[in-house]
Amino acid sequence: MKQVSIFVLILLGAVLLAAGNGLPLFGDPHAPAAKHVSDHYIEHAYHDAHTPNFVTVMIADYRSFDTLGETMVVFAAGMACLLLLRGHVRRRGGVVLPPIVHRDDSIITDLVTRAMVPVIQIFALYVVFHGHYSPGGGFQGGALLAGSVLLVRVVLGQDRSNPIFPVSWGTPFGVAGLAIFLGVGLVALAFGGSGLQYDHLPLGLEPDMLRNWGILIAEIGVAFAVMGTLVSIFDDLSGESGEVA
Amino acid sequence: MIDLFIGRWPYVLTVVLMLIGLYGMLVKENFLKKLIGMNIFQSAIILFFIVHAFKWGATVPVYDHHLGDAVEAYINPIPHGLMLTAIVVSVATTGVGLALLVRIYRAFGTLEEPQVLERMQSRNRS
Amino acid sequence: MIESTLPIGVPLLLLGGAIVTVGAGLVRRSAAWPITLVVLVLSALVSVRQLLVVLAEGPLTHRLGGWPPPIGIEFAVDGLSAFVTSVVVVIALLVLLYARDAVRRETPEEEVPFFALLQVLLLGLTGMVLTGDLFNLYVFFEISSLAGYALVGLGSREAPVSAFRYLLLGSLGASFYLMGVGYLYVLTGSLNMADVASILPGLIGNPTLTIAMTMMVAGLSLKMALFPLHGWLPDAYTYASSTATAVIAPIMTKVSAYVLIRVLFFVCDPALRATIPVGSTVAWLAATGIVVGSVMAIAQSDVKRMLAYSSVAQVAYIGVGIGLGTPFALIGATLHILSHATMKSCLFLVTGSVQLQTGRRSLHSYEGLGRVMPWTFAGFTLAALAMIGIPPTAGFFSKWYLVLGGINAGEWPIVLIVVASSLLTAGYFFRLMEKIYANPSPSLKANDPGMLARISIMALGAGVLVLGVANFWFVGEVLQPALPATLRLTGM
Amino acid sequence: MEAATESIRPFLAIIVSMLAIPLIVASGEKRPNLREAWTLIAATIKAGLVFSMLPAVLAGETFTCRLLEISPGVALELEADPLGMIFAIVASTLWLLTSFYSIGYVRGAGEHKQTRYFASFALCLSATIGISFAANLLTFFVFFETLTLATYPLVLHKETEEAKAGARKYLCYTLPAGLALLTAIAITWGLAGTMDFRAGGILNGSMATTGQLRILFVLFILGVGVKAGLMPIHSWLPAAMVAPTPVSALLHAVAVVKAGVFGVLRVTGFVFGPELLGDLGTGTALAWIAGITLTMASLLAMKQDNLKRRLAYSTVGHLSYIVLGAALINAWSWTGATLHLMFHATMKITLFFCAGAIYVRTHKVNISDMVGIGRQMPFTMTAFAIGSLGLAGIPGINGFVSKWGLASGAVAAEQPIFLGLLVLSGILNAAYFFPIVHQAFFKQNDAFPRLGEASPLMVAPLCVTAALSLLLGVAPNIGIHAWELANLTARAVTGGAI
Repeated sequence: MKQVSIFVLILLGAVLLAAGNGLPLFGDPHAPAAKHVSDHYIEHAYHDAHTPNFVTVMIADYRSFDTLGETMVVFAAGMACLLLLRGHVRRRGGVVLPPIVHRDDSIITDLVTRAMVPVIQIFALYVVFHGHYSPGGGFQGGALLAGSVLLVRVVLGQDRSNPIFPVSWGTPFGVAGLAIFLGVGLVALAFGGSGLQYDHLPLGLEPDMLRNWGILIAEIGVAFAVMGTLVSIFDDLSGESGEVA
Repeated sequence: MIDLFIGRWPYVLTVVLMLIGLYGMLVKENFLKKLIGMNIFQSAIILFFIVHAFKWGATVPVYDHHLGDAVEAYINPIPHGLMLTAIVVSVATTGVGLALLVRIYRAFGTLEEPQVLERMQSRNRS
Repeated sequence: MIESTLPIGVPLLLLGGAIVTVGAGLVRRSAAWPITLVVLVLSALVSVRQLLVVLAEGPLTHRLGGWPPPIGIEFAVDGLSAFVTSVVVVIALLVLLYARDAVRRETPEEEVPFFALLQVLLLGLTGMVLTGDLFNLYVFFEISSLAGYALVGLGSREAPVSAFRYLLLGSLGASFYLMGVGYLYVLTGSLNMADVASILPGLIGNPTLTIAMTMMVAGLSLKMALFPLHGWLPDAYTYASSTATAVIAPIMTKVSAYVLIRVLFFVCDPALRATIPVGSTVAWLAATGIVVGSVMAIAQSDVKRMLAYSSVAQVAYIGVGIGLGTPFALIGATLHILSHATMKSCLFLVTGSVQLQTGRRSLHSYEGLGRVMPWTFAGFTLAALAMIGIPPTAGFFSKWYLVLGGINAGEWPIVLIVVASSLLTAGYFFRLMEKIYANPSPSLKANDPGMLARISIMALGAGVLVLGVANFWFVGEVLQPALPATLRLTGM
Repeated sequence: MEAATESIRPFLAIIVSMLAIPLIVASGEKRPNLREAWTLIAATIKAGLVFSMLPAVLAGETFTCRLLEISPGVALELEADPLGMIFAIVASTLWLLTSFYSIGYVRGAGEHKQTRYFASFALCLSATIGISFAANLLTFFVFFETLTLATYPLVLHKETEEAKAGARKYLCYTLPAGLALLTAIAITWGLAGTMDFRAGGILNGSMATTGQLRILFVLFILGVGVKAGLMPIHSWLPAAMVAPTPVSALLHAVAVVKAGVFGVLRVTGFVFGPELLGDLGTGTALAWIAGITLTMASLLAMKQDNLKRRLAYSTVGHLSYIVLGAALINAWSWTGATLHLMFHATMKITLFFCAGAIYVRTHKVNISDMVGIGRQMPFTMTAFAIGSLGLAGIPGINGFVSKWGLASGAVAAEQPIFLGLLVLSGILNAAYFFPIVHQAFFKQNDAFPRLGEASPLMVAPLCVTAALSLLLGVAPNIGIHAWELANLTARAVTGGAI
C-alpha cells in the first residue's frame, strides 16, 4: 500500500511539474493572470468604492458573494460541530474524557492574559475597521476577537471567561453576523439593485461612499459571524458546551 | 526543464509541498496526521495561487497616491482575495475534521486507523 | 425585477432559511422542521418558476453587486441548471416530509442543527448549480461538502470514521478542483465560466491546459464517486442516518456530475475537447465502475450497503453518458440525473422506514416485509424496477438513450456493459424482492410509516413511472434546449 | 386498402384491464365477489372493444392510435392490423373464459393471495393486448417487458421453494432475452432510422453487411425466441408450470409464449421481410431450429408423467410450428402460422383447463394416476380428447386446418423435409396424447374416487373452448373470420396470395 502511494505521488509530481512548463514565468507582469480582470480591479477599485485596499474591495464588493459563501462555510462548520458534539457525551455516555483544557493557576499566565486581552481586542477592532486601508478585514478581526476569548477560556477557565463571552453566545453571534451580511445584500436588492449591490443602499450618499459603507457593514457582519462561530467550535471541541443546550 | 527550475521555481516548491501533504494523507496511519497532511496540501494550493499574484517590481495592492492607477505598480489582488476565502474554508474543514476525530476517539479510544478498523470489525461481529 | 432575482432566489432563500432556523431554534427547538418545510416549499416554487421562465424566455442572469462579468460574480441560469436545481429542491422537499418523524426518532436532540445543515447542504448544491463563476463554485462546493460531512457523521457508531474518510477524500477532491481552477485562472486571467470559455480556444495545445482539465475532472469525479474514486461512498451511505442518506445519496453526486457536464461541455468547446483525452477515459472508467459497483452490490448482505454500491454503478451510468459526449448519451446522462435521484431517494426512504420500524437492515431480515408494509414496498418495487431498467419506468429510458448514444459513438463494448449491467442489477433486486414478498415471516410486527413519510415514498414511486412515460416531454422541452447547440439532436 | 383510421379504441382495449387493477386491489380479499366482478367486467369490455374493430379490419382498414412520444421520432403508438387483431382476439376472448375458470379454480383449490393473483392477471392481459397492437419496436418492447414482469408474481404465486426456483429460472431466461431484444431494437433504429413495423420489412441488404444483419437477426431471435420456447432456450417453460393452472393455461399456452411467437412473426415479416431473410439465409436456419425443436419437444413430452409438464413440452413443440411458418415465410406458411397461433390456443387452453379441473377435483397431477378418470369426469375428458385430437392434426378439428396451411407452406417453399417433420410430429403428438385418453375411458379403475365433475364455473369454459375448436375446424371462417384475417396478413407480408 505504501509503495503504491509513493508511486502515485511520484507520478502526480511528475505530471504537476510537466504542467509547470505551460505556466507563465514567475513574477511576469504580463502574465494573463495579471491582466484582464486584475487590471480592472487595480484601475477602478479606489474610484469605485473609495477604498484604497484593492483586496478588501474585491472580497467585500466585487466578489462579495464569495465572502458571503465563506462566512456560510464558517457557520456550517459551527453547525457541524454542534451537530456532532454537543449533547453527544450526555446522551450516549461514551468514553468521558478528561477536559482538554488543563489549567494550572499560574499568576504569570493569569496576569499576562489579563494584560493582553484588551490589547488583542482593540487591535482586532482596528483590523476590522482599518481593513479599508491596510491588510485586514472582517475575518481577520473576527478571528482575533475569537482568539482573545479563547485565551481567556484556556487560561482563566470556563467560570471566569463566561461573564466575558458565555458559551451560549456563540451561535447567536454567528446567526447575527450572517444576518447582518445577508441583510445588507437583501436591502440593496429591495431598493432596486442586484443582490449585494451596495450603491443602492438607502443612505443618501454618493455611490462610491455607499460602497465604502457597504463594505464596512459586511465586514462587521463577517467579524461577528467568525468570532461567534470560532468560539462555539472551540467550545464544542473542548467539550465545555456539553452541559449547555 | 531548466526553465521550470529557474523561471518558475516557486511553483516547483508548491508542488513539493503538495506532495508532502499528500504523503501525509495517504501514508500516515494516524487520523490526526492525515488531517495535518490535508492542511499542508491545502496550504500548498494557497501558495500556488499566491505565487501567481507576484509581479516583479510591484508593491502591495493598496492604493498609493504616488503611484496612482498604474497597473504595473501593484501586484495582482485577485489571488489574495480568493485565498482569503480558501483559508477560511480550510479552517472550517479542519474544524469539522477535528469534531469527527473527537467522536471517533470517544467511540473507539484511539485515532490509529488500523486499530479503529479492528475495533469496528470486532464490534460488528459481536 | 422579480425575474432578474430568480437566479439567486433559491440560494438566498436557503441561506436565510438556515439562519432563521438556527435563530428560531434557540428559542424553540420544534420550530426547525416547519421553518425548513416553508423554506423548501418556497424554494421549490421559485425553482420551478425559474425553470418555466428559462424555458420560455431563455437564460437568466443575475450580477451580484451589480458588477458585470468577469469583474463580479454572475449567476447564470440556463435550462440545464434550472432543471438540476428543481430536481435538487423537489427531491429534498419530498425527503423532508419523511424526515420529520425520522429525525425526531434517530437524533432527537440535534433537530435544529440537523435541519439547518440540511438547508446549508442544499444551499451549497443549488449554488454550485446556479453560479457562473468557477471560484464561486468552489465555495459552494465546500459549503455543501461541510454540511455533507456533518450529516454523514451523525449516524451509527461507525459513522464518524466513514465521515472522516469522506472529509479527507472530499477535501482532496475539492482541492484538486481548486487546483484546476488555479491553472485555468493563471492561463486565462479570468474566473467567469463564459469568459474563460471564450479565452480557452486560443490556448489549444498548451500542455498545462490538459492537466488543468484533468485536475478538475479528477476532483469532480472524486466527489461524484466515479470509479475508481468511489471508495468513500459505501461506508458513508451505510452508516449515516436514514434521512441524511436519503438526501445525500440521490442529489449530492448528481450535482457533481452536473458540474462535470458544465466544465466539459460549456467551458470547453468541441475543438478543445478533441485535444484532451478526458472524455473517453471517463467513459471507460465509468463503464468499469458500472460492473464493479453492480458486482459489489450483489456481494453485500446489508441492504443499505447494497444500495450504496448500486449508487456507485448508477452514477457511473451518468459518467458513461458524459464520457461518450454524443447528443443521445448526454440526454441519457441528464435524464439519469433525474431518474436516479427519484428512485434512489425512494429506495433509501424505504430502507430508512424499515430500520426505524424494525431495526432491520440485512438482506435476510427483509423477509415478509412486503405483507406488513404494503404501500412502502409498492414504492420500493417501482423504484427497484426502474433501477433494473424495466420499461416504461424512468430508469429504462435513461439507459435507452445511453445505449443509443453508445451505438452512435460506435463504442460497442460500452453498449454491451450498459445493457448487460441491467442483469446484475436485476440479480440483486430480485433476490431482495423474493425475500420481501415470497417469504412469510409471521412474527413480524411493523406497519407502514406515518402519513407524511408514506406520501413521500409513494410520490417518488409514482414519479418514477410518470417520468418514464413522459420522458420525452422532458427531453424535448427541458433537456434539449438546455444543451449547447452542437450537442443537441438534429432536427429538434 | 391500407386505410388507417385514428381511433382511441386500441388504447382503450389496453387500458381497460389496467384500470381494473386498482379496483381489484381496493376490493381486496374481503369482498371477493366484487373483486371478481371487476375482472369479468374488464374482460367483457376488452373483448367487446377488440371485436368492435374486427369488421373494419377485415375490410382492409387499420386503426392507429398515436399516444405520446417516448423517444425522438418514436411514439408509444398502437395499430390494429390483421396480425395484431388475430392475437388480440385470441387473448381477449380467452381471458374472458379464463376469468370464469379462474374463479372456479382459485376458490376450488383454496389458493392464497387471490387479489394479487387477479391483479397480476389483469396486468398481463393489458400487456398482451399492448404487444398485439404495438405499431413499432419500442412500443412492442415496453409491453413485452411489462408482460415478463407481470407474469413473475404469478409463477411465484405458491411461494414454495419449487415456485421460487421456477420464477427465478423464468427471469434468468426472459431478462437477458429482453436485453438482447433491446440491443437489437437500438441497432435497427440506427440502421433503418425507424422502428415502425411495416409489412414486408424495414431493413434491407444495403444498410449493413450480411454478417452484421445476421448478428442482428440472431439478437432478435434470442430476444423473442425465449418466450417462444425455441430450443435450446425453452427450459423455463416446463419449470414455470408450478404456477396455478389458469396461469399455465392462459399465460403459458396463450399470452406469454404466443407473445414470443408473435414477436417472431413481427421480426421476420415486419422488420426483416421475406426478401432479406432469403438473402441472408437466416430464414432457413430458423426453420431448422424450429423443425428440430418441434421434433425434440414431442419426444420429450412422451417421457413426462406430470400432465402439465407433458402439456408444456407439447406447447414447446407447437410454438415451433408457428416459428416454422414464420421462417419459411410464403403466403401458405404465413397463413398456417397465424392460424395456428389462434387455433393452438383454443386447443391447448382446453387441455390445461382439463388438467386444472382434474387437479381441483382429485388433486392428481400425474398421468399414471388418471386411469379411468373418464367415467368420473366425462365432460372434462371428452373436451380433453377433442383438444388432443386437434393437436395431433385430425381433420374436423381446427388444428388440421392450420397444419394444412403449414404443410402447404413447406411444399411451396420447396423444403419437403419440413413437411416430413410436420407429419412425424403429428404422429408423435398422437402417440403422447392418445394413451391419456385411452386410459381415461377404456381402462377400468374401480379404485378411482367417485367425485364427479368439477364446478360448472370450470367445466363450462372448457366445454366452450372444445366446442370452439370443433367449430373452427369445420368452418374456419365463421364468426371471427380467422381464415380471412390470416390471408390478409399473409398477403400484406409476403405479397403473394393463396
